[in-house]
Amino acid sequence: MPKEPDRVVELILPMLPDMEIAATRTAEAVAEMMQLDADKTAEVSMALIEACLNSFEHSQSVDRKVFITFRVAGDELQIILKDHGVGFDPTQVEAPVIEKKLHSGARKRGWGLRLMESMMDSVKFESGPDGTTITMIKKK
Amino acid sequence: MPKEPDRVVELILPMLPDMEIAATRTAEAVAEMMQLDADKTAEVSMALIEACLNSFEHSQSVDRKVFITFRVAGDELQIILKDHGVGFDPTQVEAPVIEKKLHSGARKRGWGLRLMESMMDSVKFESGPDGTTITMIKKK
Amino acid sequence: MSESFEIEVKQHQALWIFTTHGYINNQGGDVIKEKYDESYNGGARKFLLNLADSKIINSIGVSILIEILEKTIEAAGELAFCNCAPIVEKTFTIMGITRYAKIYRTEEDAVKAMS
Amino acid sequence: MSESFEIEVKQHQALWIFTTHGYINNQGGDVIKEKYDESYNGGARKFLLNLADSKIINSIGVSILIEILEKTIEAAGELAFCNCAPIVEKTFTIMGITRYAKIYRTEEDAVKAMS
Ligand SMILES: Nc1ncnc2c1ncn2[C@@H]1O[C@H](COP(=O)(O)OP(=O)(O)O)[C@@H](O)[C@H]1O
Ligand SMILES: Nc1ncnc2c1ncn2[C@@H]1O[C@H](COP(=O)(O)OP(=O)(O)O)[C@@H](O)[C@H]1O
Repeated sequence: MPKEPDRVVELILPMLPDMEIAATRTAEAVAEMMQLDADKTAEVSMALIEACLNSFEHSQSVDRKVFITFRVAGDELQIILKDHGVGFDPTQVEAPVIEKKLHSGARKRGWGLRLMESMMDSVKFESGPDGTTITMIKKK
Repeated sequence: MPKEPDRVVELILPMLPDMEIAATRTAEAVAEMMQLDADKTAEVSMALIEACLNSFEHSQSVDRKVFITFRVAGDELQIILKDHGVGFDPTQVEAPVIEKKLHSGARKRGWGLRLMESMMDSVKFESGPDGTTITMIKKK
Repeated sequence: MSESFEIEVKQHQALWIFTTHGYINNQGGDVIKEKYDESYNGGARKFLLNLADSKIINSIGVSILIEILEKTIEAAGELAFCNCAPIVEKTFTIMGITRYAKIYRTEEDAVKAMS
Repeated sequence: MSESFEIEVKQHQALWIFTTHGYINNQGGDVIKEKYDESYNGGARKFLLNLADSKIINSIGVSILIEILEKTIEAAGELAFCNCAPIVEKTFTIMGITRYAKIYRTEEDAVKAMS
């Protein structure tokens, strides 16, 4: 019997409506494999939805795909999400504040990065002209 | 806005307990994308479970991975499942018959290929020393 | 997913209650906004959203909820939520929405407090 | 998935009713076999499996059901299923199990017919 494989699941999704939900379905299956509790699983799904939507909406990637790797290592779930888009500078993104958003004329959007960071234990962005890679970690 | 991507989802799973369920989760998301009805979606999931289990159990693949491609083309869902295992000759597999199975001492197993063929509109095996590729089609 | 988003509207005295079903994304948010606008234009100023059956949301959908929250606050009205899944409540808390909209555990609690 | 398989056993006169919860794979099948053997060894010969909450099965799990079906037939007993999801009923039909085990729509129908 060959040795046990690494607990790694890879998923490549087309940038199409609702495909972020496909990402959460896979995340849920991986979360069950590591027996992550329901609340933390929902937090992972929320972060993943936001990361996918950002790639779908903003990346301008020509191949129109997101590449997601789920890796279970000990008590940690690591998710790496890549797009081959135009990239962005996360330090230039203004932090959202509800008081400002609640003024008429203000753009209500701009919560994705904040939500990802709040839902996960760590989120790291690497972004440049070849695209964006987000590495997110959730601890059990 | 770049052109719409092909409706193709790719999934790579480790050969680990219950990972066949991760495959069905992704299948369900793709089935929803093409609005496949619930009965047909369940049939696709059943065929996929059997195909995964065969690779897990019989392939002896050293990389311990299955590679699944889901492709929606018009009214068809095409699923290609590959392992890098030892392969087998499907024409040499005996067709299962319940009357024989119900005799004491008889091996009760041996239903996977039959179920896959019954659940899908078409199933094609390509198998050799580099592994097995199964191409399954379900029509809407 | 492709299962469409649905919303039921009912009225309890001056309180308008919207019960949502499904993913609150841009489409789901638009449906809520449309129903909200209808009742707002009819004079409604007190709103309750029962989110029991909306366990998945995204930030685009929630940004539409911020629009209706703003409109309600500007009209000196009141908007609240009930039956939120933990992830939904957590999202509203992170965003600061809970400073401007109450979250009730049950619809009954909300109706009692808001009537 | 990792949520464990569960089974409840109850008795209605000479009929033993097993209600399963979860995926009927090799582990699920083994649990059913164990409970079956216990009641068989206690003299039971009439069995009903209520599969309402087992909407996912695989051929390894079902092959264990064939084992208990064989044992029941050899003892001139009776084994039936009820509340099967369409996919489960379809699987049993493809395999020919339905020629040796009846499928009832509801537990009530089964109990009435088997008592
Ligand atoms: N994958 C990505 N590719 C390119 N730009 C991105 C990406 N993700 C985020 N951005 C940029 O960061 C900004 C902030 O993202 P976010 O906080 O999710 O809010 P929103 O998407 O609502 O604007 C986006 O408006 C976009 O300019
Ligand atoms: N992916 C595979 N790699 C190698 N052998 C396979 C594979 N799939 C099926 N087989 C062979 O075909 C046989 C029949 O498979 P199946 O009908 O699913 O029944 P079972 O798995 O219960 O034996 C297996 O016993 C195995 O020898």
